[in-house]
Amino acid sequence: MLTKKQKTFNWILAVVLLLLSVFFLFPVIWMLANSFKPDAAITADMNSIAAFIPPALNGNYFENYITILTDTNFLRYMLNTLGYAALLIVLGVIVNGLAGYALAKINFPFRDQWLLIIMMLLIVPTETVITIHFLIIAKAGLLNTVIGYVLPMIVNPFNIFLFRQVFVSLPDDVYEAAQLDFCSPVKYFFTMVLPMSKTVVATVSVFTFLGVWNDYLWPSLVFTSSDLLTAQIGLNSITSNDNTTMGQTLAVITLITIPVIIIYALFSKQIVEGVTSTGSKEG
Amino acid sequence: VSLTGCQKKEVKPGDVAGYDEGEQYLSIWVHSIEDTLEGQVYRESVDSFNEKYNGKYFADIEFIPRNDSGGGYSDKVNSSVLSGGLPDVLTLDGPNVAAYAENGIIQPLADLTEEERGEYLESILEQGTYDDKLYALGVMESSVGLYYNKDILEEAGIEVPDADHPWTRTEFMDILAKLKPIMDEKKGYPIDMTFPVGEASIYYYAPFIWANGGNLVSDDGMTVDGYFNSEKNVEVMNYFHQIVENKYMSEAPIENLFESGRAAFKFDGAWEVNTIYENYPDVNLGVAPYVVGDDWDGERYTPTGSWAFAASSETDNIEGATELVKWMSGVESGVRIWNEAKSLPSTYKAFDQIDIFQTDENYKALYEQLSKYGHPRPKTPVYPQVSTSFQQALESVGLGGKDAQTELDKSVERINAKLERYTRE
Amino acid sequence: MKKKESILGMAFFGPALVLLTLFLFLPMVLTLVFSFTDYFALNPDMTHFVGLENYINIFKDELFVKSFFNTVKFVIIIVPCQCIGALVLALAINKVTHCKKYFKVAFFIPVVMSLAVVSTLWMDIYSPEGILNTLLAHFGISAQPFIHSAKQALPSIAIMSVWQGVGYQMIIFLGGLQNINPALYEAAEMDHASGWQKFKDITLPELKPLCVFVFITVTIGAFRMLVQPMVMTGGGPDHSTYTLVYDIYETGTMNWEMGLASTMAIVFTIFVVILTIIQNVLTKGKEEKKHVNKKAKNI
Amino acid sequence: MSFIEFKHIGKKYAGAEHKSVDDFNLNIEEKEFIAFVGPSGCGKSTTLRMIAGFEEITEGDLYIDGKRVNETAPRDRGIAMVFQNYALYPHMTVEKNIGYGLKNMKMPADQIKKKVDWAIDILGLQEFRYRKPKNLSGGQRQRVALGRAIVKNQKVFLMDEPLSNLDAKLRVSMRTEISKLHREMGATTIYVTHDQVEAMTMADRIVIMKEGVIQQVGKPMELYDHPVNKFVAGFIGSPQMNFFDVTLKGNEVTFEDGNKLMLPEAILKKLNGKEGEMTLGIRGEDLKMDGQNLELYKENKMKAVITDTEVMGNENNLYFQFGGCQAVARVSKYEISQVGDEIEFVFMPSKIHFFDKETEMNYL
Amino acid sequence: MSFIEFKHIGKKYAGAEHKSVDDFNLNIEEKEFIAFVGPSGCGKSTTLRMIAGFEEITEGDLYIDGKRVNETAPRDRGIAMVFQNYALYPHMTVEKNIGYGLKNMKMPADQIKKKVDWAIDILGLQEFRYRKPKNLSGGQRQRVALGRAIVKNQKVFLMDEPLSNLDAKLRVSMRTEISKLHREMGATTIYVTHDQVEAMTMADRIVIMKEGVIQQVGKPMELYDHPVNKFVAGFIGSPQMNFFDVTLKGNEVTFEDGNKLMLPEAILKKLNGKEGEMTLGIRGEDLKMDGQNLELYKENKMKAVITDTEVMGNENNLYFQFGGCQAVARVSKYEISQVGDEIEFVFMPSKIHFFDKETEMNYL
Ligand SMILES: Nc1ncnc2c1ncn2[C@@H]1O[C@H](COP(=O)(O)OP(=O)(O)OP(=O)(O)O)[C@@H](O)[C@H]1O
Ligand SMILES: Nc1ncnc2c1ncn2[C@@H]1O[C@H](COP(=O)(O)OP(=O)(O)OP(=O)(O)O)[C@@H](O)[C@H]1O
Ligand SMILES: [Mg+2]
Ligand SMILES: [Mg+2]
Repeated sequence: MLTKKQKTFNWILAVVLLLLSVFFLFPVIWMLANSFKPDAAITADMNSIAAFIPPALNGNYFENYITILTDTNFLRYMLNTLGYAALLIVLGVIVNGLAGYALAKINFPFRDQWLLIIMMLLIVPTETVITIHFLIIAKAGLLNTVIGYVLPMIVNPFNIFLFRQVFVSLPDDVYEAAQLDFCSPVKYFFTMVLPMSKTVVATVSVFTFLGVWNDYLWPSLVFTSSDLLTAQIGLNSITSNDNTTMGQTLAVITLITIPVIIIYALFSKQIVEGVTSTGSKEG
Repeated sequence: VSLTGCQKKEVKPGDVAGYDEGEQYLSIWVHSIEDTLEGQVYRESVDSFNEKYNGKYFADIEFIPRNDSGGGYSDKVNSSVLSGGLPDVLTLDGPNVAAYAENGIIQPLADLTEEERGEYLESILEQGTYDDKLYALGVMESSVGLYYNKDILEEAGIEVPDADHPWTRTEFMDILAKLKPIMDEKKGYPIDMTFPVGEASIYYYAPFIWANGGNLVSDDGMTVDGYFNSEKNVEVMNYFHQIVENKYMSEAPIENLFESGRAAFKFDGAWEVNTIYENYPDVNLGVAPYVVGDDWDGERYTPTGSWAFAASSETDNIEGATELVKWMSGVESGVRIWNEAKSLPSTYKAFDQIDIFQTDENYKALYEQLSKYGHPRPKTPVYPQVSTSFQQALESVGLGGKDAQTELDKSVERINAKLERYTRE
Repeated sequence: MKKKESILGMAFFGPALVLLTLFLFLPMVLTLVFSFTDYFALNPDMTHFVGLENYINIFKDELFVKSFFNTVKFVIIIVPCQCIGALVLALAINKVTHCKKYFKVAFFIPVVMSLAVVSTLWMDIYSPEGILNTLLAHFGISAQPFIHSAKQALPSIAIMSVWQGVGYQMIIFLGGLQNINPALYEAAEMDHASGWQKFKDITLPELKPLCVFVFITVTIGAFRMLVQPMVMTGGGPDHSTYTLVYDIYETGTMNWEMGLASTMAIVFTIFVVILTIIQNVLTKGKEEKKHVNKKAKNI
Repeated sequence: MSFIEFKHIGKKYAGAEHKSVDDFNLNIEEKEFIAFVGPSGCGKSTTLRMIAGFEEITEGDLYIDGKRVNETAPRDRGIAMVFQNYALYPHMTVEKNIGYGLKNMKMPADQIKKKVDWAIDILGLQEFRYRKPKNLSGGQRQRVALGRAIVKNQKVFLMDEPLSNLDAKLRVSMRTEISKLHREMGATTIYVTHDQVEAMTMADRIVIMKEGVIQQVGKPMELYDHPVNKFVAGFIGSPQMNFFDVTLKGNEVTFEDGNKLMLPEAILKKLNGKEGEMTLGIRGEDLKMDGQNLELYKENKMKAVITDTEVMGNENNLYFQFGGCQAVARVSKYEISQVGDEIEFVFMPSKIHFFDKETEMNYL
Repeated sequence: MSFIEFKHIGKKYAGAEHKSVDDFNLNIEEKEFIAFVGPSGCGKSTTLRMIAGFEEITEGDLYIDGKRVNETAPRDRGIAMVFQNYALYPHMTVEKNIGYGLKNMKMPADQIKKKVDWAIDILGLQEFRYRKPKNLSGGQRQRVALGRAIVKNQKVFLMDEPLSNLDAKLRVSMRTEISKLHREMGATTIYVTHDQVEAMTMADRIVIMKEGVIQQVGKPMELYDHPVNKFVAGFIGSPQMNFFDVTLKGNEVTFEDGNKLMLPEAILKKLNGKEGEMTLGIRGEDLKMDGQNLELYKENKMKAVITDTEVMGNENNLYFQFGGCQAVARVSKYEISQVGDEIEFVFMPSKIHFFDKETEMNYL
């Protein structure tokens, strides 16, 4: 029940948050607004409020975007990246999910020790091991292949840990019931465990997507064929090109950011829930 | 620890479109993706090479992306050194020639005829030579101009000298002093300059060292003590600090200071000319000769250097590789790189074939400065350390106002630690 | 029956284990091995075993020590700001009755943007004539150099980093808050608890396990700081924003000193592991102590 | 004026189609023990939470001790509440849980201790004093929740299904405990339950609700013996009251299967000439088959064959087909019958109810 | 040979101090309906889970249909089980939940449909067919769990407290439903419950356990009327049997408060000369206060004052002090008494039990 005092408080809170959210949003707004402008206009607007306002609708409103999408292979790169993300999400959910499930529910030798090790592995910075990843992939003759790109990224201690935390709380009796319903363990994992843990699957998927989408270093090492490149590489080569205008740069960045925001907005509820089930069971 | 072992890709005729029976296969890596203008130039050059040498050679190009902070391409080269699998020809940044050569990643090119050598700008040959052997040839050259705003200098009544009679440091400091009040009025600074992190600092400002009769490393690249921290270098460092102290430049970088008419001078790469022409037509641009030391006697000193092609030590076809390097860096490729990517070419003929270097005074000035006074960056296997040390010293002395001698001595210590590897035996 | 279960467990864990071995254990072991050598990327054949020399050298290396302390500084600024900031945001969003969904997305947006992009945008914000200084000028504050001064660069980057990451932890806390049984607040209301007491006696204890989780992830994140200084300041000015991971990266990739870089990586990892363990022991220890007290009282 | 007064209280949840509580009128006297019963979703909890102040009252006025409290904050209403799921503070010990409210009321520490000791003593929680809720069994938690409420000496005591999670045995003992506490403390108590046995045994008056509307308010036996409508009759009592579709003509009741029953004058009088189709209701224990009653009402003797029995130990339920439906009789363990036995039984005439077919109201 | 045979079955959990189930011997015939009852933690679920194969049997042998199954996987034991908490598949509709086992048995789709339709029909789940478990009420979920078990036509049917989460009303109706299903399907059924009413009304035989050990096995009324020890006597029946500490000398029983009771020959004979201190037990409904019985046993008439009453509708419980303890009598609603009334009552001599003070065994 809300008393009057609480209602006023709520309004004040909303206003404060609104102001604060502007502070979190303004780079995006700035980016979005300016991505529709020619460079001269960007420079002109630079230090005024106009920097956050898109130009009036006119004929060359989308010129930056058109240039990017027609003059470069950026669209192709985005599609590539989406494809890799999809592949990695599927493989990652299966591999990390299975491992997380084993760590949560199946009694096998040294299970608890493995869990501890996985937690320790969270600390290892990718930057320090990436050279060796490259060596392995090169040795295996998998450079410039999708498999070579995907292979080292599949397993992820953080995701294993996340999965475990959620699976631990799955009721055992459902597994028992399924056994009496003649369900094999593998089948149980795919038809029961994953569907029952949709939220964490969504969480892991979005994090995987973010990782793939924003990764630069690894794809730049593995891929040489432009058919296979990713969006971040495209972004980088477009922006580092001296002939690229500021507006075009912003257009690319916008293109690269929007899908992520959309995906997050769609799954934010699941992520909230997925993340919760993880942390809260930790203690 | 031996993870090494030859993993060189076996490619058979027919595997790649265009590679026919009887041709010699040559792989080549470039540091740019195909999508960029630069990448397209390389693609075209390789295609024309394959056409020209059809039946003899087949060059297969791979594009390896590189990001701003240097990751990507260099990681890949480093890892390939370990895993094997370097191509026959690869690109490398000019200052790295020494390190790559010293460590046996690249091998000397097959001998070039005098005529062939003569085509290249001296700075290019100089850059590609280590230990008296020619390792690398670039298709691009670069230069830094001391740009000025004609309108402002006119207003201040300052005359700009010609390339053979540049301002000395003292003269230049006086000019800056003279400009100071004028620029204050415009809410600007006499000069638009920074000491940026990364390669740019040594690239832009080492010429002050050379033009002062100083040096950063010994000729063989193996000694820094007495060079890097010489008294002459201390002078230069202090000079920069004075500029900062007198507020002739902004301590923190301001975007587009020069472009918006709020600075009389600016140091920037050759591409700046094009940028100003295209985007800031209001700026009345001129190129002044680089500033020299007070005792300068005409030696080479201006910034040069860019990415170049070299034959990897893993190639067993040095003849073919040399052919490819020559082609990739040749006149035709040079013209193309200018036309497409607006990078300066590396051969005299190429410059001759491009009108603008004859007709436009600014481009002409840059070309003249390059061909007459171009000086490559230090040739030493520990170049990266030298470069960062220089930048750091410049930053802490110039901006931080620390004691120049101490800072340079510290740098020497740090560089020596790296040199140890080469001087050990 | 037991044996069957073991086999099943290994079958499930197997794929991950293979990949872990290949892409995490092997690299770690190699890193450890490299750390005792003078392995040079451009010339792997010339590698020598050098014993502890690298370990001694890096601790003599002023830059390494500096980067170490810079990293610690980052951690000290970022961890409390980000944890508390996230908690405050989550509390506010949980409470607010209007536009909840919008807020959830708005504060998370910096998280989804790539670090490189965000860093570039913030360079403009921090630039001498950028938005921030323009804003300060309105309040009569003179222009600040921010990332261009050795004093301000580190805090500036830390703040940007908090700004970028706080949304992630906020989401975690938000989930935790929504998990708290609302009846507890009603019970507390019956028990005449004030707003602050409710927060102290219900919200905080209920969120405690989450706080630990958040604390660890933020700490590890802060320790791994690399891209922000790399893009924004290149570690400068005067190395004031040069971090451990940055040093590792430069030493290994730019200077080709893989042996040294490996040593740094090992030292770094050990340091973080020790910190994590200490932190775990501290929180666990407290609980155990309580346990003992309780038992004592029972007797 | 009564202690708690509901005046046309109504509640409609935002977004809900129907009112969850509708035109609720009730006066509760000081120190009364009132039970709210009704099927799941009938609005019991909602009403309770409106009293406590956790739900906004969307219609009508609520008075406690003469003051209108619609807008009063929960803490200022002078209420103690036992929550359905305990809502114990998970990180506080039993002792702290119980004393928390007192501490917040700024009571001096030594007084708090006295109070808490008293509650812990009454509830037999001595050995759990320093445990946290998660280390307690359901029954113990329940007692802590009670303890938290009783120490505060409030004038109104609300309990929302406080025994629903206990097993039968514990439930019985807690029932006695709560009754005793109520007698000792004398707080006005409102007790929500779906278990009619609890309501019957503990409450001074019972409020039966259905779909947000009060059906009947009265003393337990009043509801049992004189339900105002078929819903109340069916809801109270286990096994359920037997209902038969019958036709009444004169003093003759005809069942669907043709059996006939003659009504005595007393009932006919109460029926006041009503005739035609109606529903006859009678409880299982009012179908008598002992010799004494068979003799007494022999003109109305009925016959049936037992189809099922439920042996409960102390009593048995006998199921049989009669009057077109399944009927159940409840007999003492001394009257033993088997499936297949033919039995004779009579209707205790004074215990027969007649309900209108449409309105389901009790005619009597 | 019986259908299910337990031979010295024992279970000790890893790390536990005591055995949770100890030397468990029992033969269950085909189609029997057996109930396991006992207080919380006595090992009921553990036993059931050993039958299903979810817990390892640490001692002894278990035979189902003549085959030793100690090492057989759960799925191969021919068992259907209703789990205490339903264990429904949360992401599947009711229909899918019920049909899942059949699908895994590779039954053709049309046959599955038929089976599922049949179960849904029986259980009255038609309108919930396409709902997911979280949108069902407790009772509906319960029925789905049942449905999942019955479609599979297994020979053994295990149920672990399947009604514990339902309200009283639903519980009664589900009881009947399960009994009916058992009769129709004829599967051997083992039913775990802590609710003795369920056990009494549904089971052919009841197994009473305490701390992992079987106390008594027998027909419901056998247990009720002839409990082998004080534990069984006290556990079965509600309210609990009255226990009095008495001294027996000759045919004279002396209560602690000096009241005396004369025993008839029949009982003395059974007591076989035992004398001295012992515990006398008698159920509430065997304390009679109706005229007939008072007349019959008038030489043993006792007096007491009612201290408390519980009105249950159909019956009343009267509490009073007698023989040094609180005693309860259970009387029909036709015998009305108030707190403070003095009552006279008699012990039904044939219903008196005597227990050894030490071993707690029933002497009779
Ligand atoms: N927050 C809500 N929003 C909308 N409708 C609600 C809400 N809470 C309860 N209801 C509805 O109000 C009605 C009464 O709910 P209430 O919780 O008072 O039932 P109840 O009598 O306590 O039932 P139970 O015995 O199951 O606890 C129900 O139909 C329920 O669906
Ligand atoms: N996994 C386990 N490890 C150790 N001891 C256990 C385990 N599961 C049960 N026990 C113990 O075994 C005993 C029997 O437990 P069980 O679950 O069979 O009881 P129950 O009769 O089903 O009780 P309830 O009526 O409470 O369900 C209990 O004392 C319990 O504490
Ligand atoms: Mg309720
Ligand atoms: Mg159990």
